[in-house]
Amino acid sequence: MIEQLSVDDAAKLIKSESSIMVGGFGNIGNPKQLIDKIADGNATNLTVMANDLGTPNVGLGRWVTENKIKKAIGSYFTYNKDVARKYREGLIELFMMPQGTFAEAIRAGGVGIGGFYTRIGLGTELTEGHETKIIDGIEYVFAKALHADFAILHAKKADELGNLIYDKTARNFNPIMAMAADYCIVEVEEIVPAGSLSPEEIVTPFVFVDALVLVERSCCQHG
Amino acid sequence: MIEQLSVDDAAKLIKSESSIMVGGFGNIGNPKQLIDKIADGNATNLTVMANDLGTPNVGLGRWVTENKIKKAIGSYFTYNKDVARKYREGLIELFMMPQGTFAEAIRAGGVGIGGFYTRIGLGTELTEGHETKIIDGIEYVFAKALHADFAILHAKKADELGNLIYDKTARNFNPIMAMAADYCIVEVEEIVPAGSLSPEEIVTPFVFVDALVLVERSCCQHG
Amino acid sequence: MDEELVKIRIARRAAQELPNGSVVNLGVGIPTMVADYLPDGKTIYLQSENGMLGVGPSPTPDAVIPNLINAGRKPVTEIAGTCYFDSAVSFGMIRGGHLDTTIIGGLQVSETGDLANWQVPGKDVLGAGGAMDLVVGAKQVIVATQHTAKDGAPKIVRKCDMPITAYQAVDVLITEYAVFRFDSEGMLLEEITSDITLDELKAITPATYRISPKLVVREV
Amino acid sequence: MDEELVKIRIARRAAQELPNGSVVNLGVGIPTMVADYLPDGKTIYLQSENGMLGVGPSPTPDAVIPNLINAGRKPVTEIAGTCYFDSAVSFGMIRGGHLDTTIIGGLQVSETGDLANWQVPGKDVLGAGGAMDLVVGAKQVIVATQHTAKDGAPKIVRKCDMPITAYQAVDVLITEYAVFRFDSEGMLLEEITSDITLDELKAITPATYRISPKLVVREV
Repeated sequence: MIEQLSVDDAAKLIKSESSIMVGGFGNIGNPKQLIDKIADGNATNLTVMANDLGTPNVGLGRWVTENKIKKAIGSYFTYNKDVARKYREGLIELFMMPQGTFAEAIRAGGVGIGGFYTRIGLGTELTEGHETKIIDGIEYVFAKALHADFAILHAKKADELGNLIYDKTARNFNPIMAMAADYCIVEVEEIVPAGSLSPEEIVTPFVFVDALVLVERSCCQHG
Repeated sequence: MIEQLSVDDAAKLIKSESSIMVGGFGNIGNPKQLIDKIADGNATNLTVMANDLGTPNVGLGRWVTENKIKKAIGSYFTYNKDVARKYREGLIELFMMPQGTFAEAIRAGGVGIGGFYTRIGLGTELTEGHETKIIDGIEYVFAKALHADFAILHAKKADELGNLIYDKTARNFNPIMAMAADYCIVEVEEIVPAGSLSPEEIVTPFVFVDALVLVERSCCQHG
Repeated sequence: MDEELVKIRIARRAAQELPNGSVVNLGVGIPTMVADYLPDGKTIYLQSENGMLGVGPSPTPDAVIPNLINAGRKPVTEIAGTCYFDSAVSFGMIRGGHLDTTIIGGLQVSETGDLANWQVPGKDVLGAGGAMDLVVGAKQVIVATQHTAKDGAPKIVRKCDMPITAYQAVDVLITEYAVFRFDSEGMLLEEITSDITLDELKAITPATYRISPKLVVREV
Repeated sequence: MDEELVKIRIARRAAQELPNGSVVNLGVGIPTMVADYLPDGKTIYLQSENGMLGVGPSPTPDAVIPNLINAGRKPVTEIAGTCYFDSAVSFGMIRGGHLDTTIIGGLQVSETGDLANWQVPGKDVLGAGGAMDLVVGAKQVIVATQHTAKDGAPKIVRKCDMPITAYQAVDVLITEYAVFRFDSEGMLLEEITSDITLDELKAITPATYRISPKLVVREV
């Protein structure tokens, strides 16, 4: 059953040493208020799985500034020059994956697939040391599923059961991360009665969602 | 670019010895007119990938009656007692997979994944002789991606570009099979101008679709 | 005992196992009946593996909705909050451990929790459908079945000799006479009905099981 | 030659390569400009790997739509027929071979079609984003790049010494001076612009390449 939490209470659930998936791509579709509240809190040594780490001191960039992150797994951290500096200084550990392999590994973790074979990245630095396999004459490289303790996500709207819909390119990693964490918290701009969303348009079925955090719509306009 | 074909012309594309994915579950969400037209045609020795083979002489059951099928890959053929008889007589080859592994293998074929590891079916008859692997202490069994020459599918509505939406549980295997064939033909009840479907509600992006076959809505009511 | 009454007794007892608000997949047969015997005030959400969450009750014959069936190919209805998805998402939900419970029938259950329920000997069963996925994927597996086969043969055995659906998969086994729970030490008898003695139960149950010190005798 | 004009020349030539109606992903830089130089009457459909098919042109500054960006994080618009999907579907589309073409920049291209374009030496590039996925997944890979680096160093080389994005991945290489196509025998010069000679081209192109018997000299 879905819980409705305040931003404060939801942020407090995240403890130090947790692994946490964060939705969003280039600061679009990320749960801004949860990110900021966790930045202000005490949790540290987090393992973060996110496409990128925002921009300097914005979005997940705030977690970089506040030294919340022990290790980041994602596809492109270049947007945020603070990450490069901390990486050179050995203050943050990075695991970089091709973006599609990262997305597929999250989905795999969500749907109970242990790992999969892809041609992407074969022979490159990003798959160095990974197992390879020939399937029907084509060489593939192994990628292991990703899973996290928490997911913090953003959606446009939820119904009271927790079914979710998204807005344009703010969808990105949110639907797959919703499946791949033990506890999935979604920041939404609106909660509507069950039955208000068309059964055909629901993107994330409520069974993947554990908690909703309702935030003011005005503060969540992106772009 | 999408083609619009008549049922006749679409059915004629299917040649003997082709592999072909057919959408539907228990005769719901299957492309009834295409199935019937192919049953009436000359193509034979088909390798069919479908959840089931319909019921006796209905849906894919007609292909069983007409001896169109060399081999069927799917999850549950028991609905159709003709299949059992032909199987016992050695007239049809069957490859049976757990339903979720079958679905995932189709999706894998559609998204360029060579194969994956699942816990489902481990140690059972359905995975006899398949490779196993320990990932993080848990034993998994390998499943290889499926791919076909053709997919014949059913959707409720397409726009002129080929974007698709479905109706209720008639969705089932159609969206994943749309990705996993070289040439994807979709039987639809309505074709609307591009822009008529909400960008958020489109289930199958047009890039997966090669041809649309418009059929009378009255003849496609299921249930 | 009338077979229909036996089935109702099993379904009613299984319904008690489900926490309010849980997400459940019901197999064909007795499991399907569980939805009709939920205690007052308890809501569960049904998933159907052909791509639906929030399955409503059967429609009246004149209100059948085209394209709306459950995995048993029976017409169903929507509830407020129903959603649809494709088969890969549906089994992702199942395999990924997102269902609270699956209730499924059984041909044989072993004392280690192995389940055989897909291949009926002597019958033409061609494929397991979604049974293997459900039994491995769901967080809790409840087998709801008559205690013995129609011919009187035991179903609750030391070791399955029918083709296996999944090993060490069963969490709870509910029959018309007993409720067994499986833990790391094996099989535990937790509840027995008032119309059978422990000795009589033992006689129709070849599996080795412990008897709970808190054994409940349920009046029937 | 003015750098902006060089880029436009490359983009305009790349635009000619795209069949009408093709589905294309454009990388940042010169590739993004290709959409602005399509010949009259040609329509292409743009995919953006952050989850959009049918990307429209940039909005005017006062018409920016919240939550609508391309993978280069620039505001874009919808067209008639746009659809959105999650990142796993987006890269499924890419990896599964459903895009006709990706046009992407290059730091180095080898004579065997290897591409290096993600790790700029001496710069803090942390991750390849979607570059590897696109270059391996798309049916056709067009590299659109200036012929030499800013410092004059060759980009079209015998063997890449920068970190590789993908091996034997490039189908067409378009620079301000030349169009090369890759086939099973290696690299073939198909077109040269009228403001450079074959010898001059050779001097700035260390890679080994054949010259097409049907070599086109394009007036510029």
